[in-house]
Amino acid sequence: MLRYILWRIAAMAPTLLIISALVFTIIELPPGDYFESYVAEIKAQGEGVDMEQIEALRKEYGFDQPPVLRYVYWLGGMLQGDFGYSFEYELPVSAVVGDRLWLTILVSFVTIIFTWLIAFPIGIYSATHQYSWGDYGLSLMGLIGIAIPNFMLALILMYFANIWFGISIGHLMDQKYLAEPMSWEKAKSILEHIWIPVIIVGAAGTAGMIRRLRANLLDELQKQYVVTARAKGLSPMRTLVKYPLRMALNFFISDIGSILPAIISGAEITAIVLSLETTGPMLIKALQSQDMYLAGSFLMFLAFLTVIGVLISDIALAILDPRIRLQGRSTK
Amino acid sequence: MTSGADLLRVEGLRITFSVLGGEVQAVNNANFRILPGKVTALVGESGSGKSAISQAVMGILPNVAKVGGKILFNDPTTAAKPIDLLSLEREGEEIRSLRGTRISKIFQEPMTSLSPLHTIGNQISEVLKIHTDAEKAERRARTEELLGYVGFANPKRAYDMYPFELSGGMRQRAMIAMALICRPALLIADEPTTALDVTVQAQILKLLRELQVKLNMAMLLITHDLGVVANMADEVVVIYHGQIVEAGPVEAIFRNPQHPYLKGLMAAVPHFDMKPGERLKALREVPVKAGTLLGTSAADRRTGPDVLLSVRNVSKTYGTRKSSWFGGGEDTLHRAVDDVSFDIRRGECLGLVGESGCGKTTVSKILMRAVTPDQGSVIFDNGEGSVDVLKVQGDDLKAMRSKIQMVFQDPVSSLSPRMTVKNILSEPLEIHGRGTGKSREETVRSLLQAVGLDQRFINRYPHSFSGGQRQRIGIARALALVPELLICDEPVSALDVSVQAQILNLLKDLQKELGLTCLFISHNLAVVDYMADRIAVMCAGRIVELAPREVLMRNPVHPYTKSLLAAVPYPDLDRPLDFELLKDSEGSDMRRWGPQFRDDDAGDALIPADLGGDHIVLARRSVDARELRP
Amino acid sequence: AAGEPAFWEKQIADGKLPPLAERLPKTPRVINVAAMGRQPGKYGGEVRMLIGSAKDIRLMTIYGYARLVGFDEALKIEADVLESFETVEDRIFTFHIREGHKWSDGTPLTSEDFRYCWDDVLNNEKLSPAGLPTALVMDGEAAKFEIIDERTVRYSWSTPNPDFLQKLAGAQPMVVVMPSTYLKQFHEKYQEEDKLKALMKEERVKKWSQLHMRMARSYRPENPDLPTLDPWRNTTPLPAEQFVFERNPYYHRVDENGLQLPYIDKFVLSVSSSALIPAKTGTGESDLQATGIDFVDYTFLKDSEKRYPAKVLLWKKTQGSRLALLPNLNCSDAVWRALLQDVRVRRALSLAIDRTEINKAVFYGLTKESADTVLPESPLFRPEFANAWVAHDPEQANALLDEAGLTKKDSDGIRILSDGRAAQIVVETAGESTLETDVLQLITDYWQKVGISLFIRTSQRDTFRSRAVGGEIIMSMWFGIDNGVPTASMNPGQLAPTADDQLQWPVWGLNYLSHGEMGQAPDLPAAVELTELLQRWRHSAEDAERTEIWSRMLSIYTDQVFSIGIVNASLQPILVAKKLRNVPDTALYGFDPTCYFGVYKPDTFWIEQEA
Amino acid sequence: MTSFLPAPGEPMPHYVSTAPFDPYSVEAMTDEQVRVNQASQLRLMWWKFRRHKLALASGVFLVVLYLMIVVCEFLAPYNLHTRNMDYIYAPPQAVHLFHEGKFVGPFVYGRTMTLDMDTLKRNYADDTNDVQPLRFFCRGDGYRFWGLFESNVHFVCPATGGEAFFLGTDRLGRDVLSRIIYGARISLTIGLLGITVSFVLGIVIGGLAGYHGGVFDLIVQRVIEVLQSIPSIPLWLSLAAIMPATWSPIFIYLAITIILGLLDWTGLARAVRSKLLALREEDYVLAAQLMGARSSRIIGRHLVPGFMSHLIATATISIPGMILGETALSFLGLGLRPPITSWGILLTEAKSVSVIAFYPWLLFPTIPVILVILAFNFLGDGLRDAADPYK
Ligand SMILES: Nc1ncnc2c1ncn2[C@@H]1O[C@H](COP(=O)(O)OP(=O)(O)OP(=O)(O)O)[C@@H](O)[C@H]1O
Ligand SMILES: Nc1ncnc2c1ncn2[C@@H]1O[C@H](COP(=O)(O)OP(=O)(O)OP(=O)(O)O)[C@@H](O)[C@H]1O
Ligand SMILES: [Mg+2]
Ligand SMILES: [Mg+2]
Repeated sequence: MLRYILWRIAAMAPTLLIISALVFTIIELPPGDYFESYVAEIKAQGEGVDMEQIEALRKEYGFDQPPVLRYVYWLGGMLQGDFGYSFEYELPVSAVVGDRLWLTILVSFVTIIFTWLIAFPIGIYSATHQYSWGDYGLSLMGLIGIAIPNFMLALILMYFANIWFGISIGHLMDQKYLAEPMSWEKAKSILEHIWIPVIIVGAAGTAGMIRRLRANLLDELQKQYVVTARAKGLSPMRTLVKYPLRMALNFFISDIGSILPAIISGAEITAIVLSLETTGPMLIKALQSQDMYLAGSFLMFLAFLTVIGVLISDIALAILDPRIRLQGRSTK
Repeated sequence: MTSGADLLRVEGLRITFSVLGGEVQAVNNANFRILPGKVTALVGESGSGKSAISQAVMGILPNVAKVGGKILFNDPTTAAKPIDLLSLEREGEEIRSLRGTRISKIFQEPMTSLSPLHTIGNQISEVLKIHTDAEKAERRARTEELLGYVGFANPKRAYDMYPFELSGGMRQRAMIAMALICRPALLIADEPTTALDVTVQAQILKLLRELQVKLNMAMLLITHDLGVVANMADEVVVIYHGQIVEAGPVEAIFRNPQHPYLKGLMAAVPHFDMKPGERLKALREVPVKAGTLLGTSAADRRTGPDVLLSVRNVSKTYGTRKSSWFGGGEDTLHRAVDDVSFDIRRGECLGLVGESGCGKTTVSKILMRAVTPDQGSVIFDNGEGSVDVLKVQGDDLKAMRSKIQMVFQDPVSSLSPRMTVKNILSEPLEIHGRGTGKSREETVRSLLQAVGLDQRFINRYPHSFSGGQRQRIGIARALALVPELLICDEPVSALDVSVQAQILNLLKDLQKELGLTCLFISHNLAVVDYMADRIAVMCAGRIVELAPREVLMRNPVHPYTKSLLAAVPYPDLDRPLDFELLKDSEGSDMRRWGPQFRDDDAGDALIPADLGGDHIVLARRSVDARELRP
Repeated sequence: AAGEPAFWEKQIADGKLPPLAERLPKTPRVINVAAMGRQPGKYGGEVRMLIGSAKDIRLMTIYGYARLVGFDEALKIEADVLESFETVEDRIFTFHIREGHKWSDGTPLTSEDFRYCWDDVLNNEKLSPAGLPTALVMDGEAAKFEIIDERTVRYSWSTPNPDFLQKLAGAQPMVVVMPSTYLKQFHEKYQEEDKLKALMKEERVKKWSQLHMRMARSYRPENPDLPTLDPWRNTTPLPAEQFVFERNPYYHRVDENGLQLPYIDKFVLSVSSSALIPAKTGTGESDLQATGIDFVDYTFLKDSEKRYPAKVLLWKKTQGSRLALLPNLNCSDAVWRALLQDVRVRRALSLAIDRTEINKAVFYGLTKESADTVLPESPLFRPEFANAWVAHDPEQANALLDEAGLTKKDSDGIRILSDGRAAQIVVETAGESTLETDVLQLITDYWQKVGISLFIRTSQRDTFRSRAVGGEIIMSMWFGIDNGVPTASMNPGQLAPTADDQLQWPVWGLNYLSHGEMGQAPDLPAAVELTELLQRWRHSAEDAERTEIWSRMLSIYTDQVFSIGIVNASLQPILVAKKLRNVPDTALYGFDPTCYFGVYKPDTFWIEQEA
Repeated sequence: MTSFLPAPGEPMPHYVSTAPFDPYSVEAMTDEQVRVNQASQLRLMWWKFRRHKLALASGVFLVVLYLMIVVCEFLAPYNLHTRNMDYIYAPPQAVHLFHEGKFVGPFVYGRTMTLDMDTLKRNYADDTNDVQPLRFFCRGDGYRFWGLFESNVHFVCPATGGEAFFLGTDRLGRDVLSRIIYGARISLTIGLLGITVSFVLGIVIGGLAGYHGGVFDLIVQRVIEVLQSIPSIPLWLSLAAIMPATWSPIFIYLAITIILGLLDWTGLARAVRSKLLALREEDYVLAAQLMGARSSRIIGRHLVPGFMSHLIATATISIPGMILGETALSFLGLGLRPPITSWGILLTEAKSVSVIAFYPWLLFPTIPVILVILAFNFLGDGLRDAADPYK
């Protein structure tokens, strides 16, 4: 097992390399570059720009060099912990990202926990009480959650949260706390605001999870080993959790790798609508304005999360199911 | 208080299963009782509702079942009135507090009854966790102790093994341990020893006996092995088609069988004194129109070299995990098959018997190329040129697959749970492109008939069959392609003697008419004796003795073979097993074998010694053949 | 002291700040608030505002509108930071600095600051790799810069340079003065190398020029330490989601009562996504909001008046046309190019549009149907410009198209081009709101009736320019001329091909911009004439002549329908908190030339504190 | 029947049943059993499916819906682009049957609009004197049915000269109901294409990787890792940027959906793979192998069915994602554009708070979305049960 884990970690390096090349290509793909979009934006506001100044900047940042070289520089920089430079903010990427990263991770984790806390009990309930009113009702709720597009849910929740509870529109906290250090008040304000994005982002995932958990459990509930467990006198709940649920978790665990990235990128639109201080809006903005190193570093960060997630998922899968762990050794 | 004297009293029990297109009446007005500390045996035809009854007692019938009647349980440890188990809430507190501790069950199919994700130790000790306050360490200790009792050579290692790493018999023993660990007042044993070789079986029976005496444990023993019944039961209930046809004390049943079904059953038992060519008397004889049934003429089968399959020096080692997972590479190795060589001759039936867990299934899987051996060769030659089974690829492999077929030891897990019987049986035909859709359905129906299954079952899924029915589906599937070599791994273990007779006769007929070659693995020595031309005896991964049937039965040389024969239970009240004596016999404990058979570290390797007349026994190189003769 | 803002009380008491009298220039600029028809105010308070991105802090530079010279409300140039200035023939410009005028850090503003900017920044190759700003170069001749004395500087050319003062007064002003005392520490000429290195490291830049550029940027005041002359100065460094601007203690304007402007102590700018700004504005989260909200939000904002103490004003936008279709005369499709260069086609397309319906459906009838030209508020306005080819006359349009040779039609009634294709025009739009696409859908129907089919394509704004230059765009929807209220002394460049972002003639514009190095010179007579008129304007020093040139150009531009204007004088909602005083009820709203609020002097806005 | 059992604790008598015994006897089959006996597996599943009423209803609903999108020109009272400048942002109109207590058949009241110049709000009031009976199978807006032949017959039209907007109108005075009906065309078709692509890929690739394991699995796993690492939004942005400008919006959308489908299989593939990694150790797989079955058969017939519930659940749950996928695209300015419409587009048009506050009827398109999603899910439930041998 240890050897397997070490081996898997080693295998991450080439994967990340390939990903970095892909990411770079994706960012390079759209025609034009940051300066082009910068000029466009400035001009859209009716202001003038000095094209020669822009040309000079372009040289400054090596945009006259072939992409391959820039890729190598970027990669080399990243290996040394230098994530490049944001043109838009004229700051190193690491300085730009700042707090946003932590807020993103906060929102994501709260969302994941929310999803699980809701989805697991409901999924289990739905499977064990198939076709009961509870099953229908909860499924209905979840499905409605995914049938309404995120941005609309965001608008609706935001609007009514404002009208009914007087919560300020959008953002992760009242804006007066933005620059302040963490305090009780600030935490309260975050708590007041965070539920909206969490519900919105979590809604789709929760419903999906409920339905899939239910389906997988329904398959397992009939198996003979469940009968054996019942015959031991195990209570229905404990039986369920120890045996069929563990079996049914297979799908869930195999997907762990993409949960965090999925939540982070699924939250992008919501984050834009709600104007959250997370990385989502910044990423989209960077992509749109082709602030490439900023976008690139974000994407690499997401990729890194994914790769780690897949690793965790593979290891967890092996822990979960001995048949997978001992594959190739036991039978063949 | 009179009623206090029955531990379990079943009155007017009715069980119906609703299936698509109607209902199946599995049990119809069954009445019987079990006295405390006594054994009631439930015997009957396969599919007659025995397992259903036991499930009803435990309250674990599937949702599609409807139950009627009364099951009164009178727990001797509590002074309360008898409880009607059927009136209890399905998953309620009350019934749960009985399950596992007061009433426990050994399931018929040990493989599927165990969760593949948990070690057997975990699953067994869980019972203790639910019902006792024992600490973790204590639970482990008690579990290991019991694993030792049920015949695990290395209980510590076994504790951490997963079910799929165990042989069929070992799983069954794990199942037994699970049922016994809380010392129940009533043990329901559904075919508890079918996967065990006779020595281990004897050991288990002895253990059950002891517990019965020591703890006043009563037992509902469901079995097809009338030998076991004769040795264990106090009262016998005979069930046929869901109806009890005869019941009474064991004496009465064995000495004075009355009902035609019971008489037929008694008659169908294979015994060692059968004359060559004598047929078993099945309750229902299904005439086999082999040629037409299976679509191939037997004539062209008879040609070709004498040896159909030749196995040379195959070995297979399994690495066993250390209990910690970060243990890296230093696994301990376990030799499941150790330098095994033998030939299977064209048209013969080679019997393979041996201790549970000695590697029989592994050998058979190697022949099928389901398991790759570490070394050795397997050559298959049916006259169309010899093929190396372990190397063949592509179309040749596919062609070979159609010629060698296998009946799996565990019938449940070898049937796709989401395919109907029709699909399962027609699948091999589809794969090899035999026939049209219509003709395939025809074949399926005749196969069903041949193995004695009702046509009505054609659209049912495997889980809705009884153990024996499933086993027959497996047999039918293996026969569908009319293979040249059929490997049967315990093909009849779950069948009552009458159906068993029917199946054995079928195989015999096929053998005769089609020249079917057979490798027949079984623990039931009488059955092997009836079927086999030659018999190989395996112990601890090696073939210790191989000889023609009569020779082996009359003149066994190897101590292990001898102890096997000594442990056979006879369906005869006058020939009870002598448990005391058995304890003293050598069995599979090599240390107690004579020095000529022992593989000491002396560097004096064991080799197969030819005693002449096809009789081979594994002995030391230095030992003279004559010394081996008794 | 009397007239001292409470905001500074503590600092003054601590001795960190000198008293008001010492902070003000000897002759502060006195704004007579009452004379403007407003109410002189009181100190204090904070105004919250929402911005769409951190870059929008530049709005404060525009709103603050402290320039060397600036426009008054009538768009006449007057001295502001400067005490006074003199011009000779629009060639020689002499600037007088106020005595005792100080930067926001208390260092004095002197001619050294002009010199530093001229010698060490504008003429430094590393800091200005692109050379001098165009407004400082006239026909290839750079300005002559002289220091007359400590408080007087002079810029001069041999020919008139009418752009010079305009540029200094612009919303995004040309920079000719910089806080030299502060900036010298970032200049290689004045700073020791290792200290410079240390500073570069601290700011994480690789070159000192980058360091200087970053620290000296005044238009987008990202550097809180940079001394400024504006009424408010930024106190929040990047990156941030909220920026606090506080009053400049050394600001040079006072009201008639001797109170130092600005009245308002603080501006708090919060960054929000642009989509949220209307919603947040409507829920009382902004005290003064113009950016990020549009006409379509009016109903919602108006509704919020019921709940929040705010009122919504409607100002008139200065654009020549709220929406205009720009036929790309340089598109690479030869057939379309020929057609679009044919004035009859452009006129026909314009005539086919039912502007009344658009006005009614989309703008509640509140805009004016007009060609893309100046607004009545401009002295250059003439009704015939506005009415050129705007009547809804499909018949004439059909006739014109027939005349242009598009006589054949296919079964759907769409005209057939000379090469056999159907006459389909793909109109591209940046489509940030549905307004563009809605109007385009209406136009689709109108054009259908004259046998032209229209397809809408929305694309990213940033690729527009390059694709237009590349000729890929046949027609686009954008807004009309930027400055709809020009005076004759403002550059009429927007009417002639002068820039590559003029989507009706990007290639010709590029040619002008690159001094003939790239693109192509216009060959269409009308466009050529516009270019020549522009040249004449640049060399004229006479107002009368300039007015005449403007008229001529406007006449050509509208008659030739170089851009198909739809409606103009559209309205911009402005949300103002009830407590905020002195915000004019009606006004012109635009970047150029009114600098949004700028010319209305937000430093005179004040907050009525409740008792 | 009486019990032969002795009283508790008493010795057991020897009981022998006297019922007649014939080992060959079989119970006669009921007609039902005969039918079941002869049916094919598909038919059996259909019988089981039929028992699930809600699933059946959902199935019927979906079939009707898909039939409807064929004839939406006929069903919609107006054309997709018909505008009425006098009825901008008109709220839904109620259909009445009785006028002043008299039955007049379905009709709507005429309406008058007043524009409040202060708030710039349009206020509509029913004019109860103006009864406008609805017409059925009537002539209205002309259209070209499937681009083939001209027609102007509609199922329902407003009274001649009148208007009837059952679900209100949008900012250009277009009938929301008609747009919803037209929108179904795109929403119910293109998105499903993406699902199909990703499902086929996911099952095939995941199946092969899980079943074969080894090097193939290793490579597939790395590819999945790479693909999963690229979030969809940047991809959309890049793809949209490089799609040729001359492609029509619907084609671009189709292309993007398919490309997304081509990239979206990873999650499913991983789930399939890990499940198969476990399932392939089952004996029945071995049995099939020993019969000589090819991998495709083993995966398709033995392994995937064991995983059907998960697949069905995943499919039904990804349908909303596909129907609404375009909303995210449109949000970034990349989605479908007029003149085409879909439910997603209709919804994105309601992307400001003022819509929720003033024109909530523009949110109506969520209702068909919800219904379709529910229907697909219940249908999925029914299919699952039909395929479940234990039911
Ligand atoms: N879930 C089910 N659905 C439908 N029929 C069932 C189901 N379970 C069992 N049956 C039927 O009920 C009958 C009795 O089955 P049961 O398992 O009790 O037999 P058994 O006596 O234990 O046989 P065996 O000795 O072969 O195990 C059989 O005909 C079987 O086909
Ligand atoms: N997958 C596996 N991993 C580790 N050990 C295994 C595995 N499969 C079998 N073994 C071991 O190999 C030995 C032989 O097993 P096999 O199944 O061949 O026994 P068997 O002779 O068929 O016994 P039985 O009669 O009980 O079925 C056993 O000790 C078993 O524990
Ligand atoms: Mg059974
Ligand atoms: Mg075995």
